[in-house]
Amino acid sequence: MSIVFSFMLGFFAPIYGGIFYGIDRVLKAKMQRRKGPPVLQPFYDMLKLFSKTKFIVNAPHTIWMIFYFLSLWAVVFMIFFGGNLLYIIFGHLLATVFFIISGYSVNSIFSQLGSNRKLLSVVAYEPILIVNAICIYLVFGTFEISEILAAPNNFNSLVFTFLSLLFVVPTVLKLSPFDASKAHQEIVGGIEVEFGGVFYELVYAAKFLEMIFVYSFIFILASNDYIFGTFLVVFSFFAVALVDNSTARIKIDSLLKALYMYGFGLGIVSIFWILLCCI
Amino acid sequence: MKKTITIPLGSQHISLLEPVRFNFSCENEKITDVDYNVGFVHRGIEKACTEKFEYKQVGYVVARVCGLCAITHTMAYTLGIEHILNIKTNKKIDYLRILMLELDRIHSHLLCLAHTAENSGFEGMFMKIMGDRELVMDIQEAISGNRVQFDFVCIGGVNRDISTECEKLAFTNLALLDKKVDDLIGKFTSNWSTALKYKNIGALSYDDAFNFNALGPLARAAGAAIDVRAESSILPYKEVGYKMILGQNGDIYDRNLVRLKEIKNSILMCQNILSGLTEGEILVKFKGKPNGESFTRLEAPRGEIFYYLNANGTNMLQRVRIKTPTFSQIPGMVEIFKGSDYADAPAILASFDPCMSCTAK
Amino acid sequence: MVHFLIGFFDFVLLLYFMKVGFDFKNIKIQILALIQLILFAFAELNFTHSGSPDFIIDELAIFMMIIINIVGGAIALYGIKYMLYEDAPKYKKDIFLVYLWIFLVIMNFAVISNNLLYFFFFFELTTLSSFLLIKFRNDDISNKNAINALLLNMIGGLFLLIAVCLNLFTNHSIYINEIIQNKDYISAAMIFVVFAAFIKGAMKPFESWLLGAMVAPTPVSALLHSATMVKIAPFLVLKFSPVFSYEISFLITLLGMFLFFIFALEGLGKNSFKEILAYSTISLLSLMIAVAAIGTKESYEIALLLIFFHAISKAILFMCAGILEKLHHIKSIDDMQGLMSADKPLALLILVSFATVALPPFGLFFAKLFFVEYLAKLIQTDILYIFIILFFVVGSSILVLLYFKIASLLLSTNNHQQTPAKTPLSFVASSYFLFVFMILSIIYLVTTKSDISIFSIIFGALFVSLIVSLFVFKFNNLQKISVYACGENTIGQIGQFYFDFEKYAKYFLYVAIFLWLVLFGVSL
Amino acid sequence: MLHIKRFLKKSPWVLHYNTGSCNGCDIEILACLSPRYDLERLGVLNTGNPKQADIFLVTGPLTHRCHDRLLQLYSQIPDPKVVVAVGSCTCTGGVFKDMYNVNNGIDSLIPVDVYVPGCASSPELIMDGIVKALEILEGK
Repeated sequence: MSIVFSFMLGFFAPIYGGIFYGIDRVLKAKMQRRKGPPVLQPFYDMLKLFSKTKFIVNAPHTIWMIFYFLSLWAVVFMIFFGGNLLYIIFGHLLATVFFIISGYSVNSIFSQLGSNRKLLSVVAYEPILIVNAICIYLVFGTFEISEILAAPNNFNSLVFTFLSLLFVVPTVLKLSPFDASKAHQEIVGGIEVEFGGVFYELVYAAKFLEMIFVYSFIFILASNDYIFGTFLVVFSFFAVALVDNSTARIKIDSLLKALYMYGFGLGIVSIFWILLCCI
Repeated sequence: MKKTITIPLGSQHISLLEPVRFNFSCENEKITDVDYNVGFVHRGIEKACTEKFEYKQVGYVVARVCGLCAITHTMAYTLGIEHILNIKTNKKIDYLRILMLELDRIHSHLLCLAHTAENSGFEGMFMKIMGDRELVMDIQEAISGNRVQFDFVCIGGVNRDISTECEKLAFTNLALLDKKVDDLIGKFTSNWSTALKYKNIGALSYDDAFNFNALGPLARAAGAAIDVRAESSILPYKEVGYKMILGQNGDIYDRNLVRLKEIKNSILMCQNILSGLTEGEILVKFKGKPNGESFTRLEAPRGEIFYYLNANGTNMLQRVRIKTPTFSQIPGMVEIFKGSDYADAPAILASFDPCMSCTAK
Repeated sequence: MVHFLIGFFDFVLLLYFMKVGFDFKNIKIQILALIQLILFAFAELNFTHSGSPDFIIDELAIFMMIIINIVGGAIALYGIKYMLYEDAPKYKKDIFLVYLWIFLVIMNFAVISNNLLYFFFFFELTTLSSFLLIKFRNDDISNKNAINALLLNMIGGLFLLIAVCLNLFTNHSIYINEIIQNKDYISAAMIFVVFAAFIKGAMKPFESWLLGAMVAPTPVSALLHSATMVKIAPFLVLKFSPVFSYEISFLITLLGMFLFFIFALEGLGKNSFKEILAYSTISLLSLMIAVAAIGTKESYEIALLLIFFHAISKAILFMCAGILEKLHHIKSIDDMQGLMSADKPLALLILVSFATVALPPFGLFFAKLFFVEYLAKLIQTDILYIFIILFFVVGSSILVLLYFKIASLLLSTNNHQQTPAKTPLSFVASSYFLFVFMILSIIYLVTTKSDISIFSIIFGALFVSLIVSLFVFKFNNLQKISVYACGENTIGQIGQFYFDFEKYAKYFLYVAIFLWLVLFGVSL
Repeated sequence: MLHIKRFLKKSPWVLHYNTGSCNGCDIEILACLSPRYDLERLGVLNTGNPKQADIFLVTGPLTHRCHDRLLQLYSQIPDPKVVVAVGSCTCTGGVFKDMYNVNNGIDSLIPVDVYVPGCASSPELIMDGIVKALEILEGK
């Protein structure tokens, strides 16, 4: 991939991330036997938010959030420039911490509860991501995405990694059943609650970037077989949407338990699988 | 470092349909104390019933106490005033009234289930139930002309007769709904995440059900056989196939199942009524002004509804007293909230099917 | 001559410990001092000079000296300002400062000693100075904790002495440079040295002395936790790690990693700011020991990075804790609410220091990052390291949780509206100095490792612009509206989650003791 | 230059508040979200959060206690915003008119843009009202 192409991919990430999100919404509506919004609905929402009055609760709250968006975007750039997987994970962690701090910096109970829950869910999914990155390293011998994408396909060894990542996807994207940190019906969106107007826009666009972040993890599992990678992403996209539609939200402690038992457990199984069966 | 957090729920909150304010004192997210305020919807209906409206109008006013059990309110009032006026209604009127009551119960229960699902973060289920609910709404609209506030019952009878097309529509829709409810029962019992969210959550024990005056599906889910339909013979429920449904644990899961099974029972009753309807008058003529007092009990979707009427021979009533089921359920609700997680609170609240406009009037 | 002096002073020191035991009527200390006296006499009698020098200034020693003198020096300077706020007579304050400097000198000598007997002497001297410093306030709790520290550290001293005697008894050298060149070195003797290191490093079940040390004035904690004392533990393990057998190295790593996880978990349940910092210190110390014990070239570098950046970060954090205590009268984290509005620079400093312990693009983070990369390499050849990975990744996440749980309190402006206060520059000057020092070291690190440069430039730039914008942008032109509180005007109590791991502490202890015993058994 | 205001119409987010209604209209609003009516195809989301809302759906005759809350919520919605009064009692007080605890409709307190009649308003009416509100929103 040329540098320009990577740059374009990264720069327009919020755009096609939005299409991704729009498809997600339509898909969900179809599963609920509804017509659903147009595919371009996320852009309508974003453009609408531009024309709303700008208001804030306090300045730091907004600044932390802006930097959350910027760091997340930087992480997405790093993905497209074929950066190191571990740096990407930790960069994402940094971005998430900015977001959490933003939630804490405002005097609102729902925002604070959202931050608390988000922090716990980070504790739940961060180890899984790292363990899976190690699995990827064990198979391809490198953390560099550009090198992984050039390596021959070895998906057989990464089956359990894939399954384990399937637990991470809904947690990062705050989808049911692992959406306790957003929990619209309990804490009114958690950290998002205090943003409005153009600033909510960034939170909204960050959702698209988060989607790109997690799905790119799944994509690289297929290494140089891009078609298979796309298939994996589409498959997990459907699977996650299906699960999202057919489960209730579980509590944050059940989330921790479930992620550690199944997600983390599968990560460990994956390491054993790779080391004992595949090498 | 036990630190108390207070989390407000209401008066405006996405998980609430009506303004009601709970203030949970929590440790972590474990609720230790609840402060509640239910009086946001107080409009002064009881007062208006004796000062603003004549007794013939009151039936339509009390329907606006609550949109969900509107027909039950009108029904209870009408039965009371008919008792004072000494009006005897015929079988057909009774049957039609039961039909509407049960249809109302079906849609109210379905709404409650949908709301519980929505509040526990189960959007797919919410949409599914709301979609199925439209089947009942169609029947109601076809029979009464309105979807929610039907004003179907009037003093001395009912306002509309049921046409053959309506009957046909009702039969097909009810049969379809019956299948869908079976499907829902399967979904509610076999889903992993709903089991986490509903089983042993918000449980009201058999003893507590009595201690806290639980009524309706709430009590029946706890195993307490409390149902006005079984106790009172003011409407011929036994003839149309009424069956008491009881649960065991009194948790959200049981409440959902009791509601679902009651829907099945109600569907059965409606089908029985529709197939056994006879020709006849739908309105009994009556004369005179009410003088005297009456007590009426009736089973609303949420439990027993109670009307006390006092008339003194004029067009205006002297006293209308309404006691609604949610009112007596609040202490039990508060008790259940204590010790459960805040994350469960919206679901518990929805599973109680509270009706604040009933409570505050 | 030097040897005679050191031997003489060592006797005096042990006799002084004996006297302390008598003063405080602590029979355990008396017994320990007595045993040490006997063993020391035995060692002195059997000791013969070999050709090796008594003091060697090698790379590791220079590295340690840089930390001790720069970080320790900054803390000692900070101590001058701190003591102005302390409620004590003038002469005591002066003595305190002198203790601090002496402590640093002792540490300098300890890291360059090559003779284990000399090392034992300086080891005991650090014990003494920490004892005196903890005892400084002279109230009941200080005395109690000081005695506890003395007792536990003397057990460490005893272990060290046993190691020396074992060496002498089997006619082995007690010169460190000879030991680490000798591959058939008996591991039982070495394991005692390691145990001594563990006790100095406050490993479970001996963590109570370090936790108790926070009753002393804060510069003491800062010194103990960052530059001196506890750093002896990873230092010793680093020194000896080249001769560890595979089993021992793995077991120490496992123990360290397990404790890393456990201490992070236990810290979550604590309430006092200094206590939380203390838990995070011993947690990270366990990590350092674990990394150091692997004993390869990579792990050596990672351990050095950990030691270096941890010392700076912890020093800054403890100095901030001291300022909080003296200026804002805050000890418990619950009182920290609203600090952001009361004293923005200080709150931001604390926040950024937390970031330096856990987040990119700061030094400790890079150490952890390299460690993950290294573990991924290790696990290919040895599947047992999977346990290390598990504890490490979970423990790191929990540490992030721990830090940002506190950060939440800094930011929320709820119940305690604090009166705005401005920290005098002279009070935070040392912190700023260390901070600049750390930034410079990170820049140096980044320039030597090209593969992390882009990454750290991006995130460094983000960080800098974030801090700048927090100070610059006020958004005064935008409309401000109240927070969403369900349509009500009142806002309830706000707080964070708390965690209670007290009930599991027992089991953690059992596992830790079990691992110690296994370690001991394997070494035999 | 893109006419950004055009998109106000495409993505109306709804905040619903009940100021003392009988629930009839509220459950019809819920029904609007259900598969048969599916308001989301117009881009409607029920946000439940005033800060992200464009359309304020109010039901109920405005009891005295809901007074302050209504104002508070209204003030938290960023401009441009549209208020839709759903149901007869919200428009005028309806059957509750002149009861002692009632303020006879929300237009006594906040400006109302669209009045949706009916007791209870049917979902079709509510959707009509929202579509009407969208046109007003575009013009604001």
